[in-house]
Amino acid sequence: MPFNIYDFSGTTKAIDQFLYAKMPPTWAFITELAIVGLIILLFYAVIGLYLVYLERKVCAFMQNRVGPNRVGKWGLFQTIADLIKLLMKELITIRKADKLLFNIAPFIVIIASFMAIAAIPFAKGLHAVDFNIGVFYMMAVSSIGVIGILLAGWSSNSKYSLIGAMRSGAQVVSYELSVGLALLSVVIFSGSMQLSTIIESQANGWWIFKGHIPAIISFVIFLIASTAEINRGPFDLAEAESELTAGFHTEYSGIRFAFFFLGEYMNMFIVASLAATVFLGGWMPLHIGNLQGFNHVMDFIPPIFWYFGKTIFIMYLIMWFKWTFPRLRIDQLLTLEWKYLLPINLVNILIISFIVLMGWYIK
Amino acid sequence: MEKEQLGQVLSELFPSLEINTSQDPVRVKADTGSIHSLAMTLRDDSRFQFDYLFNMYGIDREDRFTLVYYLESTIFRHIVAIETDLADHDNPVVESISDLWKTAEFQEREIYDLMGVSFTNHPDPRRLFLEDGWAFPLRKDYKDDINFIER
Amino acid sequence: MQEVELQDILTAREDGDYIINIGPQHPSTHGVLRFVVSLKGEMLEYVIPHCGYIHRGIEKMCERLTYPQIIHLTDRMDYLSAHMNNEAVSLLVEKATGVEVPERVKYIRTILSELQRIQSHQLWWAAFGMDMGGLTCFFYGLRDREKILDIFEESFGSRLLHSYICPGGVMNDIHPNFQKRTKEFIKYFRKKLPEYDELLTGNIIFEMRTKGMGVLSKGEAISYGLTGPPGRASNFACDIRKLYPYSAYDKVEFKEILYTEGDTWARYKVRMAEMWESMKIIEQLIDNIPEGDFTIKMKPVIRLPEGEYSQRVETARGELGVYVVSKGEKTPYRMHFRTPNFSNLFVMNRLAAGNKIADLIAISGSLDLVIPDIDR
Amino acid sequence: MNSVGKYFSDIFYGLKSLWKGLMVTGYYFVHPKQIVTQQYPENRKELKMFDRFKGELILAHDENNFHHCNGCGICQLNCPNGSIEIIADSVPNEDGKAERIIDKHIYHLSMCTFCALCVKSCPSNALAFSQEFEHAVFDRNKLTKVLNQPGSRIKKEPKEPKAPKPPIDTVPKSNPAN
Repeated sequence: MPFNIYDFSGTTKAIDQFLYAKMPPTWAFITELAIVGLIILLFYAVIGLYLVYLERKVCAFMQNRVGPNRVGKWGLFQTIADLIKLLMKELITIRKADKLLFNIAPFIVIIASFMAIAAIPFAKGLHAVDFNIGVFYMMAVSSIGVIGILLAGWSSNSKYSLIGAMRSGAQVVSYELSVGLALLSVVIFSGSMQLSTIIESQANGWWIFKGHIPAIISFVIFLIASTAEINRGPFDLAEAESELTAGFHTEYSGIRFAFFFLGEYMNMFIVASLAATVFLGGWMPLHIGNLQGFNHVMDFIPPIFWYFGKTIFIMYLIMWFKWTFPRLRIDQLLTLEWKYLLPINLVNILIISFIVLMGWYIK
Repeated sequence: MEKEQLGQVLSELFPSLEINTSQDPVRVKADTGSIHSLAMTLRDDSRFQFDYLFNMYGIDREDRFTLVYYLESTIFRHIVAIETDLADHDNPVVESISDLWKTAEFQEREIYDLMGVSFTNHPDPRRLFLEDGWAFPLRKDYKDDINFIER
Repeated sequence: MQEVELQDILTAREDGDYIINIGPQHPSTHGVLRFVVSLKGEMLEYVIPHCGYIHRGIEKMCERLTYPQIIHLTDRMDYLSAHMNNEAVSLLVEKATGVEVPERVKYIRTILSELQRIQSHQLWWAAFGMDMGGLTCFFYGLRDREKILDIFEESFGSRLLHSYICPGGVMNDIHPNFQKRTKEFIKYFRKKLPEYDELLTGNIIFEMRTKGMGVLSKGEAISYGLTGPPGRASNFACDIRKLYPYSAYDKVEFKEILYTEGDTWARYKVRMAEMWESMKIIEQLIDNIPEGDFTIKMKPVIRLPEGEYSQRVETARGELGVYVVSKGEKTPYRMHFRTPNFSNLFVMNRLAAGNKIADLIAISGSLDLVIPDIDR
Repeated sequence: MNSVGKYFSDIFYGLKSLWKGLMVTGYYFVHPKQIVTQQYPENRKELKMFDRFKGELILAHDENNFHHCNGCGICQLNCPNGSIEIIADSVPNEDGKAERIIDKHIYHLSMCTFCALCVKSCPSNALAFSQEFEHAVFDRNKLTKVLNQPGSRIKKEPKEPKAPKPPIDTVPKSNPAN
């Protein structure tokens, strides 16, 4: 079996051929689905847990603390211990709650983020599916999550939860627009919605550098809007622990709460990896035009490290925002979207279209 | 205004009042029925302008209740303490001054809650801290066999 | 006066009100306080504060305790202004018995009060930042507060409830390190306080959320008896330190911070400026503490002559009044505390009604309520 | 045009103010030396409370198991919460006179508010505060302590003029044996 850290397509192809040679095509397909599903599930759990750990460490260092340091070396197993605790906790059933929706809601949230992970290219040839409408798919799938939040808030039979859910609804509906438009700017640049094509188009430089100022504006807007879309501080109005105690998941406990919690962190990971893929070249190493020597040096670092490096950098930015800024109020949140982000975004897209039409960007 | 001057003006205006200027602040002893009109005059008269009610409390003197109002003028910075005796110890009632000072509304609720002095014309005559049906703890004859430890 | 149930009042209002309880267990009421709020969407229609969850009957307990014993109860009213509360009772007893305390005591008391004020405002800043959603503020505020608490602990052996100022002086002399450490702290905090401004004050989100929220005019502030920083934010000059100086406040120069806006932002700015002023006061006094006794000999059993006495001091939250009716016994016949938070709480409905639910949190944070002080 | 200018200056001013805040948290993120956390159970050895720290009340015993308490009960009178109870006995001394000695000095730690009135009022400087701060127990009854050690006796001072009372922190300390 060929294995190459720089290009996984050989490996995946070899596995594919091996399975199809041994089994009838239907069974081979099902086996492939099972393998991919299992890998994503494992990946999901590990990444989710260690994102929580990362966040706790980052915020601790920003706040002059050391963070978790009791379970394992540097507290590395703290979140695993937390998970075990959450698994063993009682699932409290709420009186007069809508039982079916109450139980389904956490799964909707987690499935939405699960589906989005499928389309992320981690390295060359390392992705589950490569849609030709990848960007659109990601947008569509990640907005399913809000249905889970709305259901959770509505079915809990709690007033705090309901307010949180309604806030979340208003917020996501508005900010989807900005996220979509910001992504559209790169789609215009690269002329494709397929994530692999977008990455390939950045072989001679990332879009954030090639696209002049409009691309940087798009990137900033994407960061702000996606932070709002995943309900993270300073836009965490749906949870707003100082106002609504815990917002839409006030009444959840045990593993159901853990699903919401995990879903939130995985959404952050997805948003960060989307930003990394679209604006910072995904797994594509840092290349500058035709500087062969420099590009070769950069190529020595395997793409998977490039990918995770960029994703962690963007996640760090999102965490940095959360632990610095006070929370916005709901009307200010909507003002920010409709008065600032959306008009700027529209003008920005107009400029980008013009630039692309005239061919003024670095090809 | 200085204390003596304040006392003089007050006694000219209300000859029936018992005014004691030897203490700090000036103490005025008023009739229970006239407390609202006296307070209104003190607040609105341009010579006094007592616009700041900074304290009021009640005293259970076993045979009667005494209410004390402390007024200050934020313009002239003079202070007056108005005392009034509620002779009926079983059913003390006095007119509320919460329409003159907003803070009186809650001070009076506290006095009602802990002292059992009722205020007429009060906009929200509920107890403040304790449950309904609880005895009035700041009265001298208050007994609580469970929580009260005599030493 | 008939007893009216809360339920009657609520049902008497328009049907279909969306009532929610903020508290008694809620992250941003900072204690067991309950607001019953009625919502229309995000907008508040009215706010009814409910207190009494930690009513301990301190006024009744005082009727059974001697004056030195009362001191330790006053700590437990406004636990963030423990020194000022102790000082109020001590000053009253000294005034009533006609005792003049040594200059050294006056200086120590003033320095302690100002240190306590800084400490209280630091905790307020920390909690206010947290209420607004900026959790990092909480840790920075507490980190710097720890330095003051260490100074307290070294000198008086306790961090929060000191019972240190007593009738006739202070319990024991200040620690030899006290002056050095206090000066070190001021040097340190002069560097850290601008950081507070960078993190929160200048922040555009914070400005948007506080400016123009919960405006109270001067007349209303006086009518509601709003004192302390909230009162001064409405341009109501109510600083007892300036109006009726006690201890060593007549020997120091400081500004009474007054703002005219009367909104949440002004209440915030008043406290930030007061921290600077408090540091100035301490710097004027810390090197000039005169030598002498830390206490004078009081009689073993202190009896106040018959009469009524009052004493007002400025705590970190406003005007604290202590009122004693004495019958010449060793215990007061009636003791009343006019506490600043009691008056400051009930302005909530006036300030918050008509604003959004997030503003309720910001406004109650800017009033800086300490619940045991309301309930006593 | 003015409003357009204001629109963009608002954005610029807002971003600048946000950047300022980010710099503060960013500074601490890259300066882990400024961390103030204390690792509590690990630093038990180095953790020393201040001399005046009011941990719990003790009756100072010297190395020969002598204390200064004569059971006068002034601390009990002065305690605002009733956390001190004194059980005293009357025992004839060498001269045949009845003398009051202490049988049990009972201290309810759970009721104590550390106001230090007992230490201040003690006429024979027998009481002091120890620096012990780990009071947690599983049984509430364990918080009721007998301060005089078994077999301890009052120290007889030779008759001399009464020395001035030293401040609290210089009162001799002994290890609380219980």
